[in-house]
Amino acid sequence: MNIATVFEIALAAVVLGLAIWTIAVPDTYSATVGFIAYGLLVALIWVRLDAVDVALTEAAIGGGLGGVLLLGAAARLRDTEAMTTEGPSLIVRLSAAILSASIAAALAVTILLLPDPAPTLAPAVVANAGATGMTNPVTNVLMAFRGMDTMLEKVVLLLAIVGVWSLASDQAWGGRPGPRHQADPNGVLAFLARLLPPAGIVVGIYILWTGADHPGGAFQGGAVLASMWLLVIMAGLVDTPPVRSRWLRLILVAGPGLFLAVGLGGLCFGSAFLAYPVAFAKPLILSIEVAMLLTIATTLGLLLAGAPERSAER
Amino acid sequence: MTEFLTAAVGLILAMLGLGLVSILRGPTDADRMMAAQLIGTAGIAVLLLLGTVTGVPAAVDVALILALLATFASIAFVKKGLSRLETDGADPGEDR
Amino acid sequence: MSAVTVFGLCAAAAVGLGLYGLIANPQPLRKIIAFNLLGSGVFLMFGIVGRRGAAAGFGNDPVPQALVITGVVVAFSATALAIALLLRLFQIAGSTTLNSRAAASARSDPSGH
Amino acid sequence: MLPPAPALVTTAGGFLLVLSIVVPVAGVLLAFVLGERYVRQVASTVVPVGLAIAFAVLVLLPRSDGHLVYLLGAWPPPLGVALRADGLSAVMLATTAVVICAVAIFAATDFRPQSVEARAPFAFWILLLAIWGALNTIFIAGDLFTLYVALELLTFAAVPLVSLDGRAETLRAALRYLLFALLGSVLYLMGTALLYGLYGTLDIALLSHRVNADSGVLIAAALMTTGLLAKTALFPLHLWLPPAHAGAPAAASAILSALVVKGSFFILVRLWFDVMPGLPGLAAAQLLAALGAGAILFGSVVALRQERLKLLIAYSTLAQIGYLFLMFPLAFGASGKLESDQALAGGLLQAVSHATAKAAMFMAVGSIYAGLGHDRITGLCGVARALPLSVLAFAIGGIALMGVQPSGASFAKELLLQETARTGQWWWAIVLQAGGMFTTAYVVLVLSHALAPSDQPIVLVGPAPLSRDLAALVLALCSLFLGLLPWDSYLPAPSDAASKLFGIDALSKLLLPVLGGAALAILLSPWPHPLGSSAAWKALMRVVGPLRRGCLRFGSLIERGDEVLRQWSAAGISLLLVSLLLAASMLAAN
Repeated sequence: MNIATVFEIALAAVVLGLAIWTIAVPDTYSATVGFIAYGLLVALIWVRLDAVDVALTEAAIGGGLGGVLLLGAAARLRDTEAMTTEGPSLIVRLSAAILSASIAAALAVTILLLPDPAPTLAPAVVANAGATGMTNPVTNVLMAFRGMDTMLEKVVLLLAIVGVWSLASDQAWGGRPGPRHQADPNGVLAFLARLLPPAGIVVGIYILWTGADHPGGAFQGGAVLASMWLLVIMAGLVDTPPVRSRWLRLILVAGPGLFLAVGLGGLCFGSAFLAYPVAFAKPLILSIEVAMLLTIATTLGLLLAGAPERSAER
Repeated sequence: MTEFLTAAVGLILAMLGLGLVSILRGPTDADRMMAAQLIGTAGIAVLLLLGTVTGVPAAVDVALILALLATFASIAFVKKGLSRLETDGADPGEDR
Repeated sequence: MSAVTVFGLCAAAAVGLGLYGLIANPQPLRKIIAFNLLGSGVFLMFGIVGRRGAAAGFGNDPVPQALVITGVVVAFSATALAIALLLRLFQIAGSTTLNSRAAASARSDPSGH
Repeated sequence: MLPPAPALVTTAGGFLLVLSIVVPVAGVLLAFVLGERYVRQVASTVVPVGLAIAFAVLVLLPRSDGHLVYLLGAWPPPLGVALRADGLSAVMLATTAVVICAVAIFAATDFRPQSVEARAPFAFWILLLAIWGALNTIFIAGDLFTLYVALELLTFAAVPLVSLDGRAETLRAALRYLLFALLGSVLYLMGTALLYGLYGTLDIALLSHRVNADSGVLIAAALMTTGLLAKTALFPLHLWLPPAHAGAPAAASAILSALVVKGSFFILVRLWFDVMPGLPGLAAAQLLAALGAGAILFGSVVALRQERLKLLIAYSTLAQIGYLFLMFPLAFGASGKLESDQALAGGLLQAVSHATAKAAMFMAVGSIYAGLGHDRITGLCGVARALPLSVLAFAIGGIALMGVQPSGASFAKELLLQETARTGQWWWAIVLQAGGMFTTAYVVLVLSHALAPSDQPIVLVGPAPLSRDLAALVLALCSLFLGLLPWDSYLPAPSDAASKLFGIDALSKLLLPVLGGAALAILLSPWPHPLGSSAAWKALMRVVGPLRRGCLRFGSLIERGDEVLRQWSAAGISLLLVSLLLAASMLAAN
């Protein structure tokens, strides 16, 4: 057993310990904190698996923004814990545990018995990389080879926004999402909200830009930008925009809209829907990614902010 | 050199695990939230070492994101905690 | 024991824990957290599959990586929608139980028709 | 219906497949930007275009050898994603387009954009278009992961529809639906990961040529099947369906019940018949059909005990979903190999007729609810005089569903019965007949209340626009005449089967379910009948009284069982049990 394996076992043990803590601890708030820690550490596993693109996504969206979302809900729902009814009976819990364990065991066996040599599409990705002018294979898969999935997934994000907004009361429709945050304008929070975002914005754009050739991309950059935006909102320096705003809606559909338009351009003038002409592939993909960065950052921020609660006038 | 660095990573992880045990048990929420900070700093250290050991320079980018997002999570926690104090006290309208 | 074995077992265990938490925990928020755990276990399975398919100079097959990135974003949107529903339910009904009968008995008037 | 070889080139007319996805999606984006005031105009532009595309596919398909293929971005699988349409896809595309069109007409008055309260129409029209885009993607996507994204798209569009009116009850229903559907899609995704690990592709046509009876494949198949069952709400995984479908606004219920559950069902059909034809084996298929039989029993009996019409229809959807799963064992021969496509044709036809009939029934009930201000079944007396068209649409939809010639349901039942005779699985013939009787029972029950005379004239509380009733009526008539359409160019159904739909023979086949259904309605419904005071009724009761009491006790037992199964933890445990049982039976068969 070499030292790398020891490290891997230690990492897996810490991660699993956190997972067990997250499921088993009685207090919901503690479970949320446990999940944030879990999500951030899973990013290390992804680095270890040599999937840095995913590590960036997992750290930014899985642990970071997702964790903050859960944390906010846990803080709001804290008072309900006392009045919740008692959990399911011991028999139910025991049978659930046994059945879940058998599914996990079946999965473990299947994963360990996967064929060797493993089938892979990596050579095919390399062979076709020239068509887009980008060298980050994951970006190529996301934007070119499986562009349809990426576009539909942007529509999923938009539908999540529609779904969250549709929960507003009729009076608050069109208004600003989430509560109005107030903070001491000279306090430490406002100070941090002025200090951190410039750096964060640079990082976000850097992550997008480097995504053409190295790990990174619109999702990860968008998540960083979203967190900076939310930081400024939480410090009370700016307010969430009213959902009625036409500009806001334009930004929210910019990513999928441009994607769709470029795709249709390929259908009308090029070889196929979502096919990029080789000469313009890189600039086209980059411009779609820039639009997606804006869309993703805004969408993620608004998903965290929640349903419209206050009319826009106030 | 590689072995040494990997051992250092293992040591940090072990310390992290121990730290998590004591922090997550901690009596108040503030203790628990220190976990995110701990993961932030320890995770960055691990990532930087790991990037060197395995020759994955992009691990530095992950460390960068981890730094930003762990800070953000802590701020979100402080904000929620503060607002809870306020709602318990005088101003129930804010940050419900 | 290679990285694939260690993390493969870790992924399977996360799936098992997530399934258990989703079924056995009565609170909706805990179910949502468990769903995220479950999802991360499944994504790790993709990571294992990709790691095994390392070839052509990549340490991980890029196709599963792209699938995971798409999946993470979908899972995040699902979490956001579920939490928005949960918070709205709490705002209106004052409780978050998913059990409609318990909710009906908790309040004196059964709403609706 | 395995294609002879993986077709890896775009066929002429393949661009129609792209358009069938892009047009609704573009509608969603446009409606979102243009906002509350124009959302209905966008929808009313997109709906006819989409309808035209669906019918163009229908026309073009037989001319291009029964297969349309489009390679997205001109990248061939396994690296790229292909869109493929066969006869099944074309039929489902057309059905979806017709139902969406009818629902759009129905909803045009309900969700009219107004200046003050613009939230509901905004969400409704966008979600309607999104459901359409998601379903079209499901019907033509040739890649298992694209199917996953489409499945999630469908869920994300369906869940907010449930809670559109914002009451606590419907929010709770929506949350249950979302969480259970997410559990289902994670299971599906697990199977996808395993399949990629085994074969390095997720393309359906390529997979169908690569799969072999590996234990990993079977575990993946079991997980994916279970996940899809959870999303289809097959008994005992139905906890979310009744409250969600009964709580949504009428137009939304029509879509959810008619179309949304068919999406995951369709993927299941693809998985069993195209990705791994015959691999899951006869034992697993029998298990699916057994769950289907359970759904018919529980759904029908609980439906007959409902007080509210919308809940009755929701439970009837549960029973009809069970009916769809009877085709699985019938498609397998004794050797455990896939032998017949006729059962598949029967099952698909049943799905189509249920889609049209159930949408019509939900819309009719929506009109009745809007007119009366309630939907209590015992308070329906005299409604046939007050809202004749709504009741007529409900009646025709019900008649089509119970399998009266020449409806699609009767044709489907005929096909499936032939298969039971061919494969010697007589027990499923009994279930098929019983299913028809149960369907008749709840239709008869509702109609007997609605047609009964009322002492005092009914006061309508809401407007009853003609367009709403007409939309429901047209859809119901569609379902009634489905059996006359030339199915053989799309589905592997014998073209002469339709001619057997008339004649003395057919009449006798009709009488059995009607009489049986009426008897079941009398025996199992606990509600006092409007004619309960008449002398004939009392005489009848004297004869069947003890039997009826026994049946009612049985009914209440089933209802209590249903309540237990609809507990979250019970449903979750059933989910895991079903997946393990499926895996075990598949492993045993291979």
